[in-house]
Amino acid sequence: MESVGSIILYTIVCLAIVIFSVLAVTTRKILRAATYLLFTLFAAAVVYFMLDYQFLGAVQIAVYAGGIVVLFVFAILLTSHPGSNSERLASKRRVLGLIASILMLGVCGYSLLSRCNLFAGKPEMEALDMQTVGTAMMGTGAGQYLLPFEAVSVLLLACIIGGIVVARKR
Amino acid sequence: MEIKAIYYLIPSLIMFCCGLYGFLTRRNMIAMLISLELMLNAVDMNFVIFNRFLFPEQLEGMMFTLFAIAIAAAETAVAIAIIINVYRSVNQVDVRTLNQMKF
Amino acid sequence: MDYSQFLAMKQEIGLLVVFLLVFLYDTFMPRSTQKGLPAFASIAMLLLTVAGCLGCCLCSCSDVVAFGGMYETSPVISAIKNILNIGVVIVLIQSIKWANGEFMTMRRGEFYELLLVTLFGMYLMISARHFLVFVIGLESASLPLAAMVAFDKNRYESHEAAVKYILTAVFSSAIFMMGLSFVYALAGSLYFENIYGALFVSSTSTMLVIAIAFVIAGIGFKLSLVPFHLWTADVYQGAPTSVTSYLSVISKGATAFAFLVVMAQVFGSLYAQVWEWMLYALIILTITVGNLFAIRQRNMKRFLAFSSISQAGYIMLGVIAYNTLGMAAMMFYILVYIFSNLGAFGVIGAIENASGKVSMDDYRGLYKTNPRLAFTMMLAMFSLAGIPPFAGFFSKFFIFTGALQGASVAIYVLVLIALINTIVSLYYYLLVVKAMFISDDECVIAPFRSSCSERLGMWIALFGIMFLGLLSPVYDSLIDLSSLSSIGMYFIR
Amino acid sequence: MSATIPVLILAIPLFMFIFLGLAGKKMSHLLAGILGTLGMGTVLVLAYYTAFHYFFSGDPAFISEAGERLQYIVFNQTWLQFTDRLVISLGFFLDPISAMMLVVITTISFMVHLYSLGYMRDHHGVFEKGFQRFYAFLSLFSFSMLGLVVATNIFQMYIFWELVGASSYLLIGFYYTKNSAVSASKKAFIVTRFADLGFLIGILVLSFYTGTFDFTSLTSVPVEGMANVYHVDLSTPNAVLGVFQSSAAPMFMGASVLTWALVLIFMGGMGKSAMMPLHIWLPDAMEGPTPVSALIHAATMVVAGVYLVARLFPLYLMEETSLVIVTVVGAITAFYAAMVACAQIDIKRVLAFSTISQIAFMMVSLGVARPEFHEGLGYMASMFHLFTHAMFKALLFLGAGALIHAIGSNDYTAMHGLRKYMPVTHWTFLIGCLAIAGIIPFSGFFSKDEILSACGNYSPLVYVWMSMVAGLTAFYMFRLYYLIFWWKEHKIPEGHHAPHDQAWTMSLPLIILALISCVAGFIPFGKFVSWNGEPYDFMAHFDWGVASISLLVAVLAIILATVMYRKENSLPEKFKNALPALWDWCHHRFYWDELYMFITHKIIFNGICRPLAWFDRHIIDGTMDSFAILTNKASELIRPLQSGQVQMYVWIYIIGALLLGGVTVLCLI
Amino acid sequence: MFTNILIYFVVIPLVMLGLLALCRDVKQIRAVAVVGSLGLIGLSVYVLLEYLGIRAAGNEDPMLFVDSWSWFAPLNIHLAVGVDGISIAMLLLSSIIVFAGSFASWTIAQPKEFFLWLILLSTGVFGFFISIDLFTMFMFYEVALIPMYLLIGVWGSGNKNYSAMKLTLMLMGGSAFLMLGLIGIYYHSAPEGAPLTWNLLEIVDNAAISHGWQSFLFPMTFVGFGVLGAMFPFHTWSPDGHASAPTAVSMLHAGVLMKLGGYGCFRVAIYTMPQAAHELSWIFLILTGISVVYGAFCACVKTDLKYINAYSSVSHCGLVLFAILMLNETAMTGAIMQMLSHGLMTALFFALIGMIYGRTHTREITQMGGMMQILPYLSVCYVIAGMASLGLPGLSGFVAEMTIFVGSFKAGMADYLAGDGSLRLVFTIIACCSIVITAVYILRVVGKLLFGPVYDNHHRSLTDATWWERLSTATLIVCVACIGCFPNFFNNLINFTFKPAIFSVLGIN
Repeated sequence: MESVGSIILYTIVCLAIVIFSVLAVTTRKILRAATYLLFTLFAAAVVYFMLDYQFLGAVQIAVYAGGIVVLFVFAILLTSHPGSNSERLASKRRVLGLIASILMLGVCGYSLLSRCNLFAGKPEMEALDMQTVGTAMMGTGAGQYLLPFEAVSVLLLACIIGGIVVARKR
Repeated sequence: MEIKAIYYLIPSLIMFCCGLYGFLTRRNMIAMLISLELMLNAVDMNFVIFNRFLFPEQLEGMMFTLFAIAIAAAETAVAIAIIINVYRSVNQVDVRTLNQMKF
Repeated sequence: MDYSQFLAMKQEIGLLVVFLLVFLYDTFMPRSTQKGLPAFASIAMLLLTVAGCLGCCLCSCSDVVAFGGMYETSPVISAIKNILNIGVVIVLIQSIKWANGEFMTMRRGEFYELLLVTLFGMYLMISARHFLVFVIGLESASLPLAAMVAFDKNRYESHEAAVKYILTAVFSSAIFMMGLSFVYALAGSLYFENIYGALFVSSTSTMLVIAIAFVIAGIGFKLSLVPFHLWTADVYQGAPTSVTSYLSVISKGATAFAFLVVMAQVFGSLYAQVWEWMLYALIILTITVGNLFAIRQRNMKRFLAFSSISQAGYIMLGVIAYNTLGMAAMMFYILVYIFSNLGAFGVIGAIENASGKVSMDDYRGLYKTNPRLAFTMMLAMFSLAGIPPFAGFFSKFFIFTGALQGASVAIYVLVLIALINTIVSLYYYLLVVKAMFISDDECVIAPFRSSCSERLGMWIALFGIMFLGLLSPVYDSLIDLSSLSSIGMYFIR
Repeated sequence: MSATIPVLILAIPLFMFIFLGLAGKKMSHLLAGILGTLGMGTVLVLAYYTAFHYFFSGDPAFISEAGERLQYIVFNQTWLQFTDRLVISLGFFLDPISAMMLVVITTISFMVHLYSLGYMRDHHGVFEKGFQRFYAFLSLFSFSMLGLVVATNIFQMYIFWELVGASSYLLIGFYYTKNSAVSASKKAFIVTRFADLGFLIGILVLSFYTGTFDFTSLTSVPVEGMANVYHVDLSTPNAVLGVFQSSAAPMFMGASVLTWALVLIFMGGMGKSAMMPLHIWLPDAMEGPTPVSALIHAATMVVAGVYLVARLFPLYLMEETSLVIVTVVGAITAFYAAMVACAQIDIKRVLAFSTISQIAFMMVSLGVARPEFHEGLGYMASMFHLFTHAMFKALLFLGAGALIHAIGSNDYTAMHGLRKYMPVTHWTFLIGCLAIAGIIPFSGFFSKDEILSACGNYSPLVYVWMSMVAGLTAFYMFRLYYLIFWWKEHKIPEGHHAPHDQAWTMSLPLIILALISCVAGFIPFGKFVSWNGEPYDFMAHFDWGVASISLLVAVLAIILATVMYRKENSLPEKFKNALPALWDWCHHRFYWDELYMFITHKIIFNGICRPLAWFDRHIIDGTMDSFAILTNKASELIRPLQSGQVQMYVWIYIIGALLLGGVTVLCLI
Repeated sequence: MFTNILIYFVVIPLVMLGLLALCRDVKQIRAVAVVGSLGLIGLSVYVLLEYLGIRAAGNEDPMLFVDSWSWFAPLNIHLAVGVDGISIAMLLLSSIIVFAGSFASWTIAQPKEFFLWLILLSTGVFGFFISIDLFTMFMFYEVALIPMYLLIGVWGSGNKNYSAMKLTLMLMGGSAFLMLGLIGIYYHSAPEGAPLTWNLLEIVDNAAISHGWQSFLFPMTFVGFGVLGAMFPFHTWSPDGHASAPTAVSMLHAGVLMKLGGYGCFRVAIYTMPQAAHELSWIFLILTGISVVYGAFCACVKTDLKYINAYSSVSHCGLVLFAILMLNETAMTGAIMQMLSHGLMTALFFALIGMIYGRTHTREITQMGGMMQILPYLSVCYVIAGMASLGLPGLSGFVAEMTIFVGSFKAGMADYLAGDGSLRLVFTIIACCSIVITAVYILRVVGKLLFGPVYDNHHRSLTDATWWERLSTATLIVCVACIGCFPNFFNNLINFTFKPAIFSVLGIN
């Protein structure tokens, strides 16, 4: 049995996720879309907090909201003239998009709903401390993630190089 | 009332589908990227929710999300670099004009 | 915390050393010596390949699992990595001329660095026994490639290709990860072994099927299986030729093997029930649609893109075969495909570098002006079409033989469809031969002398085309390796 | 008897063919002609020797103690072995009829060789183009015909049967620059080929049941009085005995299999012997040089059908039906050909139809022969007529050839009144006419009379019918005779030589043949040839009643001809006007050619071949092409998939992935 | 490996290929071609004599000179060679036609490339005939197919692009079915537990292909080879292909390559799967029986010489397959004889047509006439070829056809009397009719083309055959006559294969 507060919080967060997602993809102002994205990401971070993954929520805010959205904003400012980028969708495109997303929603929704163990409540979990996360990140045993950690660093390096090469003027 | 896993999953799925819709319909490439971010974020949420509700004793879902955020950042960076590059070349970011190569 | 486990990753570490060397050369060597970078990178890669092959032959290294089951290496995995290395060496040699071109001056080093990172990503994909590692490998193999596709800044097509590639790639990885999240929900783990164990005992559910479909879609995107293939042609056409050739053989070969590993080690217990039929449909679609599109292409690179799509369908026969014979045949097919396709791309690249022509119409009468190039191209085409005595024939034959081992009538029908499709593919390969040899028109490509590196690359490819099939030890050793490999244990129908 | 001479009989003509064919162009015309003639002369001597030896030596191999003539295989070399028992051999078979045929063939052939030395050159003595080729072909023909008659088995016969067909083709088409000759040769070959199809199937049927091709085995049918004569061990599995007695059972469409086999084999004979309705090639075959007509299309090859039936006569005896068919076909043909012969203008055509009619006589004779009627008189009569006919018909043809050579035309309208200019030809021709008309004492009288006797024994209807034909024969021959040699001669234009008799090379054969025609009737043929080998005195079977009646008919017919045609008068015209339809039909040979043209061109060519060819190009090939076209169309159809719009790509991607999963889910549920 | 005589059938062409690559001028090329093909003739004659010697000594093995070298051990693929009378006959045929073909292409343009491809093609042909391993057999089969594309495409005439492509694709289509059939045979080649094998002899010995699989694999293999054997309705590549091909290629293709089809049908489809052959033969009997008359009828209306011959080939090759399907010793012997005979005489035909075409630049018989007066040598050869084709005794066509008819009739009657229906019988009789139709179209051509008045006065200045043309045609004529005159030699040579109880399973023969 959840506390009323958490249920209210849950409702707000869920509504935020749904509404801002829809708005992010339907608004005709690109900068607004980025803003709605930011809100959605914040809402996701709240969900992480609600599910007791505080570290993850922090990362979400830091990386996504702090990094990626800023990147978007820069990019939008670089590529668009203010006010002129309102766009009118062709209805055919919209129908196609709707078909695909509703189909997706139906298929995935059905498969989620058909799993009865998803109708269980939140089990108890030990509070996740930073030590555990840190050990898991640096360890080499089972359930530990040194290899992905190293690998993702190579990936990030490559993406930096790639980004620079592509973005460089000549 | 108990908040079940599915109550989290459905918004996440809606987010995913919104992303999908946006990706399929937006003309601005950056808007498409925004939609993509929604999709990726929805996947991340899925992992976290599954981890928390079904397998709380381990951290795999959470760790996956952690790395996925990093990957998403990298993707966005490269994609934005490429889009800016295109913008330099053709002076716009409308994806429908990029159809020189077809058939 | 046992950091000695990194020693298990000999090949990855070797590759990173090469990467580092190239990086250092690029950063610290004086500008005058920068032209030596391509050759330097090729030689370094060659050394790595030789070392890898020697290591593979000399040490009877056994299967090693490291990082708590996240990483595995075994003789057969080393072998596929070596095969990829061979391909990369050829690509590097063939691209020397292009990389030394005027406009590459600013990003010569980056090209090699990115290429090596993508190769590293492919290594990870092959060796991964945990989906996180796999995803990182997959992303490492595609994100830098997007940058490489965009390398040719003077050409608009390059930009367009890069955009198409990056957008679809990221989308595809989102779908892939969606599938993974479902798998995770079902199995509670992302370790292959654990998932296999969990799925082995559980019953099939809708979620599982959807998860498998998304996983196949995600990997099928890289393999360019139909209908996940649509980016392929545009990207191949738009990318610089060297990148295209890299994309068409190395990326495809690595992903194919990784696909087999994932399907066997993760979803192995569901072969007959679920994904055999998915793959069945995909193979038919891939081969047929690839062929149908290839028929009407005039741009050589685009043409080879569609040809590579249909070739991917044939490669998948090795997966659907689901036995060691099929696995060995698939590796052999990849090897042969590397040589054949690189033979063709070598010619295309040489001609593009010399004259800028990539249209099949420009190839008319090529035999009269550049007989050797035309001859090389023809042999490559024959090999791709599976004409004996060239290697392609053997690889096709073996992959069909693999697919038919103990097969049901349905698989016979599949193979028959594939075989009938070889006729269509023969048709368009012969169109190229026709243009070069039979057409009476004046050739617009003047006679020219290709550079040493290009010729060396083509010679290596030719050598492979001619002798890979005829010399049986290659195939025999692949069979030995795969029959010993631990993947074989998963082949239960 | 050693095999040397028989081998030489076959080998010399073959060698001459190859030699003249390969080296002919290198030698002079005359040398080639002389070589060919000498070769044939040698064969003539050898064949006479062989026949003489066979008939008169008294060797126990040839004649039994009881005086029955035996079959003797001089040699028999395996040529092609199908199975252990089914073997095609090439051999040399001696029995009364083959010995007789040896004589006939070599005689006529030699005469023709000799005659051609004169005939095949123009009035200035210049040899015709292809003279060497002509002799080569003549040698080939002689070889094939000799091989045919001495065949030890039916397949050897078929082999040489084909070869004579081919040499006939080559010789008819000798003047290959003339379109008419080319089409005539083609026609001859194809018509006989069609008949040979029947022959072949007949052989197949026969050999399937009997398991043998050998004449010895095939003809060792247990007809009363035969087994002991042919000394065949009836216990051998090859013997036809058991087979057909037990296989009388297998029936096919209402007739026994044996009947089918025999009728089909007879079909081959009909083709070669120009029986209705397969006769149409023979009149056209007259496009060949006249000596060729004399040799092939009068004396030798065309009687091969008769010879074939005679050869298998014991088998035919087993099936009454088959003999009746032979009789009916023969009788109809005889009458038809005689009618047509009355209305022809081209003298060679008259002779050709006369030939058809006479061969039909032989056929009828074989058809009516039964052991119970005068010990198979018909068989002997047929062979006798074959012999005499060969002589006098060759004579007539060679005579006609002399006329044509002299005049340069085949039409009697261009001739008239030649008896003054060409006495030798005239007299020999007259002898020929008398012989064919059956005037005593010329040879035709005896042989034809035997035939009519045999017919009379068999059935009065046949007898009357054949007598009528005999009368017609006399009529049309004398019509021809008068039209050529009597009437008023044409004016000789200025500067032209008057027609005259020919060189000795041409006259000599005429005279020799005329002599033979005069005396041949007195040969006691029954002593030599009979259906079962037993000699018999044929005068004992000579029916003077029949003879006198037939003589009377012949004389009446000649008188009629004399009245109508001795001088130019209006009688023929009146007759023609009185019965215009009859004349038209006879003149146009009852429109058989038109019918054939209709069938071959309109039905087979336009009705089958062309539609088939169209079908092949458009339907079959079209289907194959349509695979390609469909592929192209499909390629065109799916082109929009690759629209260049990345969002469409992704849309297809996601729909594909969902379908892949969704359909699998649906299938699993 | 090189101690086995048979391997030299592949080695010699390969050496020729190497030498040709080194040749500098046309004389050297000709020398290599002639010497090489003479060597091949010598080799095949030598093998023939050796073979007869060994057989005379009482050796009863189904194949002689058998040898096998492991190639792809994991799949048990060997390079296995061995010959029996049939293969030797085919080897002889091939070497003779390669020889004649070399002379027929004496003055071809781009000789080096031409001969390279031609010899590559013959490598495939020889390799196919000596192989008894299904894999190598198939490999050589395909090696023989693909050079056709370039040979027709580059050196052909008329609508060559279309024809070359069509021919290649259709033949490859056939080999698609074939490949499936062969792999299927491999997987059922041995009883449960025993090692699988590609070796024909072992497969036959094992007789392990189950009945159900036979009825699936037999049609695959038969159709696969049947396409090359110009079986109705898969024959349409043949007219177009032949019409466009250069002389030597037509010769080699009709003379040898189409024989691969018949040979394969027997050696692979029927030899390994007799039961299915027995049961399913009726389908193919109908098809091949139709081929026989259909081809002949079509040939009657064509006016292009090469088309006429191509359709005639359809008819004759149909007869080959037809006879093979009779599953009876005599008919099958006849089929092989027909292969020999058709190979030689069609090669002769195509050689002559090429030579005439080279002079008149037309192949329309309506555009020509009276060639006998202008080109007597070629015309006489043409008549001889025609006579051989329509089955004149003394030439090869006759013996082959007669053997076939006797055998088929026997099979047909046996069926009929046993109450198994009259299909075989009816089709035998229909096939017999082809001898008449053949006569019609052959004589039509001979009459129009060679005889009659000269059609085009420009043709009067043409010159008759040169020495190399004479040599080429004379070789073929002598061979045609040899078979026609001494058939029993060939009969015995071929027959031996059918003697051992291959079909004892069925109680046939």
